[in-house]
Amino acid sequence: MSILKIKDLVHKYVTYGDTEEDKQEIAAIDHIDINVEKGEFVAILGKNGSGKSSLAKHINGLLMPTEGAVYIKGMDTKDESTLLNVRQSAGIVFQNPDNQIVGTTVEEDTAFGPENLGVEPKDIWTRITAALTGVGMMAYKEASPNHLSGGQKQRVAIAGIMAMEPECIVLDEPTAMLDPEGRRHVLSLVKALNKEKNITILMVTHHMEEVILADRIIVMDQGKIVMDGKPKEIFSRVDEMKALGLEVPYATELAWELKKEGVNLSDTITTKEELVEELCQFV
Amino acid sequence: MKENKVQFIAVTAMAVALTYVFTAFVNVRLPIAANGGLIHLGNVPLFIMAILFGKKTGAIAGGVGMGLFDLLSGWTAWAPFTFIIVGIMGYVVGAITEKHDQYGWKVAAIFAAFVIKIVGYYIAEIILYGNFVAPITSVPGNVVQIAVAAVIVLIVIEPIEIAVKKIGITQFA
Amino acid sequence: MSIRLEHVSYAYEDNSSKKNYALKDVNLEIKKEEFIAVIGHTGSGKSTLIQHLNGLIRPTSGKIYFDDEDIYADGYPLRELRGKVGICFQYPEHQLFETTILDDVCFGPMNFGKTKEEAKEIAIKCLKDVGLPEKLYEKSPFELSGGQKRRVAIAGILAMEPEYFILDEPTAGLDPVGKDQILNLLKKLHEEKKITIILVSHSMEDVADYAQRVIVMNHGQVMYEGDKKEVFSHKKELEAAGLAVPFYRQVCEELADRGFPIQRDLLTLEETKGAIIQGLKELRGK
Amino acid sequence: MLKDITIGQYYKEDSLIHRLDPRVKLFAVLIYVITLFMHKSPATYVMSLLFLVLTIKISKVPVKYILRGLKAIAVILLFSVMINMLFIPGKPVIQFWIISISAEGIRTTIYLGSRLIMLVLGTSLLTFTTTPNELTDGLDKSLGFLNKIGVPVHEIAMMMSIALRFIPILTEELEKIMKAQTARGIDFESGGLLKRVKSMVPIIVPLFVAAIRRANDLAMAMESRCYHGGVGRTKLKPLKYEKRDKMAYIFLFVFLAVMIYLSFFSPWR
Ligand SMILES: Nc1ncnc2c1ncn2[C@@H]1O[C@H](COP(=O)(O)OP(=O)(O)OP(=O)(O)O)[C@@H](O)[C@H]1O
Ligand SMILES: Nc1ncnc2c1ncn2[C@@H]1O[C@H](COP(=O)(O)OP(=O)(O)OP(=O)(O)O)[C@@H](O)[C@H]1O
Ligand SMILES: [Mg+2]
Ligand SMILES: [Mg+2]
Repeated sequence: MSILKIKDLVHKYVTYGDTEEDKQEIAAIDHIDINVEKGEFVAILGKNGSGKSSLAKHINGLLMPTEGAVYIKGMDTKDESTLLNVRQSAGIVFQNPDNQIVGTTVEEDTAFGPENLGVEPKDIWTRITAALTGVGMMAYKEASPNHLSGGQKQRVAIAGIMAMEPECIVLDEPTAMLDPEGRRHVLSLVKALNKEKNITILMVTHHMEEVILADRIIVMDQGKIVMDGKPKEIFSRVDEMKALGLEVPYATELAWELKKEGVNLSDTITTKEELVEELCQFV
Repeated sequence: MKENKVQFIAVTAMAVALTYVFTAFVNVRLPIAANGGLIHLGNVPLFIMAILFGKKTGAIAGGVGMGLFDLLSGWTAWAPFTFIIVGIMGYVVGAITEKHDQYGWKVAAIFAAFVIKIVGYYIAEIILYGNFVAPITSVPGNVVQIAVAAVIVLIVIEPIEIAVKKIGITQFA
Repeated sequence: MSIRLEHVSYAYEDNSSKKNYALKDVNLEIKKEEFIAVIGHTGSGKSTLIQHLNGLIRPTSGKIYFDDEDIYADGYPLRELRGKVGICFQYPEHQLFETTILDDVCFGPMNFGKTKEEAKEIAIKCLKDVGLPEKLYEKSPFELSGGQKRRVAIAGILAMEPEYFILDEPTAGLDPVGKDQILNLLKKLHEEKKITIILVSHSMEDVADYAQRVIVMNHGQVMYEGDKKEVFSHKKELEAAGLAVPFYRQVCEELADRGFPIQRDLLTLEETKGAIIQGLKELRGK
Repeated sequence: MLKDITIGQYYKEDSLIHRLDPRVKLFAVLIYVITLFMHKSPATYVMSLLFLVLTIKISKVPVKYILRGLKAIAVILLFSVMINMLFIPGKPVIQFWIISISAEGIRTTIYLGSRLIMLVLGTSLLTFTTTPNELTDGLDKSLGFLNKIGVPVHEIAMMMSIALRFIPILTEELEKIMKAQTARGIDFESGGLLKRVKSMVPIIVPLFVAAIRRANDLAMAMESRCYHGGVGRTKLKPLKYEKRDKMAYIFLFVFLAVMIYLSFFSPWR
């Protein structure tokens, strides 16, 4: 079943210079088509300014298409009457955990979404218990967010989305401001939500190691989709990735360098284990 | 527009927080007096946010921000007066600068706020202290406070306005 | 010529007035012209440590010497020290404030007594060093992209012409290209201008690529300190301290474990690549 | 650390007063202040004092904590006392040199002075026993009627609670910016007033720009979590009157009645 359908989407920002006439239009998204099935884990890559965040905001109805349309479960994001439904079905998590936590305690923040949806107080409690248990932050439910580490705060932000019981979560560089440990925690949580709760995930990131396990990778450049496929397939196109100003996982890079020197390795190496395995066949 | 309402709430909330922070924690030590030379800068965010975002934000930033400080810090009895007086100050600064862009009007707006503060607190303290003379003691403090805030605001307002314009956040329609 | 810490401890004051040591008995010497990396788990005290190096925070106990002079002796010119030891904090672009990029970079040197003209000259030089296109100099710093802002902020510290340049996670939040540009800039500053670099980083691979010496912090104490090859040989201990060894070293270890003829202590892509090819030749020879 | 700053002066304790609904406490403060300003006779003072002592006792907040609040107004209190004593005309009781103090002067001084003291102590008890969040909730609910005259009460309450969340964050950010600019050689501590004021520029500009950026992010996060104003919104912990709250209301009305009687009708007025 298709959960997200983007049809010929264009988004133009208007920017003003020092004078009113000095007006410029930037096409941040330039004729994009995407179809995402329920339960998929999609990673979105692309260098700075390629339009990833703009795309993410469209999925949540935070931006409105200049041209084309975005459908969540068949609902057009342009339709005012179903906008809350769209936002409930497709939650978004941003980069800076501090700027998306509204409540002064963890449980209050988790309750914010359900409160806005008009959920009865006793149902809110069951929802936040489920959400906080899900992200492993139940023990901190009465804590102030200011006393949490970055990774913990980001997990609270995810719990806030989970409490709205969405079917799809968009994460815009959720690990960019975290340290390695916080990053590991958030990533394993996102993977678990995808595998265990069958939540569709769209994750924007700059870290190639984080997306090896995605079902699918979409690469954006200058507002267009330039690659779309399985990680193994995308990462096998090392030259193209480099030309786009991106990297590939360490193992892929090493394998690629070795192949250039004439070592006979397969194209689809992405992890350390695969690399070691193949090299050891020569022993 | 609907979008703007949430943005208004967020920006104004941040203005309230800034006013609180500057009232509670940001002080300038005056080089003149050894003892009572410490003044808070709570008026700075109030003026800046009123100039940037208009009268409603100004009124709430001032009234709620400084009122909240009074309410929570043992000046509870002053809180309702602060809410009204500083609220009006923010409103007036915002209202004047919304209409007129020129620098001179900013000065005038802050001067108006200055008068409101002095007169307002004088009246409030007559009610609180029950006489006409004791409230005069707080006048010099208020004068210096606003004067210092005014100087700071008039220096920083231009770079902030430019920055805010460049990052693309402007007044709510 | 060095910065030396002797028995430095530091406790943040807590609401409960309980002493909370962020640094415990740290002894270190940072010599001129080194390229040092500081690594450690979150909250291990890295940021606290570097703020001691230019007198931004004063140790609860212990001494800090700059060129063998106690920086907390009476009359020591702390402000001058801050000109010699520049610190670039995390997300330095959040501190930009002037209306033009050039003015912002001039701010540091002018605080240290340079005239406007002198400051401008230095600023232009530094902006060139960080590779910012000249047509941007008169623009507002708020118009730039994240990576460009980061470079302006770095230029702002460089313009104080520091002898020691400390950077707290300078690549956080940048894309791969932006990250490489910043790290290569540091390398260039170190090699060409002989500036001592002290880099705080969470990326073991970057540390392995760029640094010479590594300081490992663990719960406020120096856990290891020395040549990077030596430090990264403590795989188990580092992992227990919430760190890791660089990817390439992991590959080498696993290959070696499985009988592939390769050294275990290689750290970078280049080294590893060469060694694997060498190893394959050996294997073919047999 | 700075992000640990306590906002306000809430004193954590488990007392009847702490557990009362914030609306009741706000109402109590209102009644208390009104009655303070009705004072005419010693009897009313004794009643107010009794009320104050009783609530302090029940609240379990240490008296020395509460008295600390007086320090702030000590100067003004002293000054006010002096002015009243010296300038209120009447039959002099004490007289030396050019100073004469009248009986009326002494009487008024005692009245006004004690009224100010009781005002400060009583109202600050509210913040000792109520967390900032409860206060926000209470104000939201009890000032709801202001909606009718166009005051956006719900929005203001939302802003207050967001502000409470961001005060520590902005404080920490302020500290960071100050450190970073210190590292670039700025000097806050010396020079004339203008120089000190100028040294605030590199602090204030980045702080405000950052705050406005945060506000933008926050607005987006709120919208994406379906925030659309107060209409149709439920609360995780809706304020609900308990039996103790009702008892407290009754008690307050009785107190008010007694005070009105003492002030206007009793033989000792
Ligand atoms: N509010 C805005 N107003 C004007 N232009 C904008 C705005 N937001 C983004 N843009 C422009 O649109 C383009 C795409 O931006 P977007 O933020 O979507 O990129 P991104 O891929 O998320 O980049 P990053 O990796 O830096 O997050 C950029 O050129 C950017 O400058
Ligand atoms: N301003 C402060 N007040 C109180 N405690 C602090 C403060 N800053 C840091 N700490 C504490 O001191 C310890 C060391 O913190 P520090 O910031 O130096 O660690 P770090 O290694 O830089 O961590 P990170 O990798 O997250 O940046 C931590 O336990 C931290 O909680
Ligand atoms: Mg983005
Ligand atoms: Mg740190």
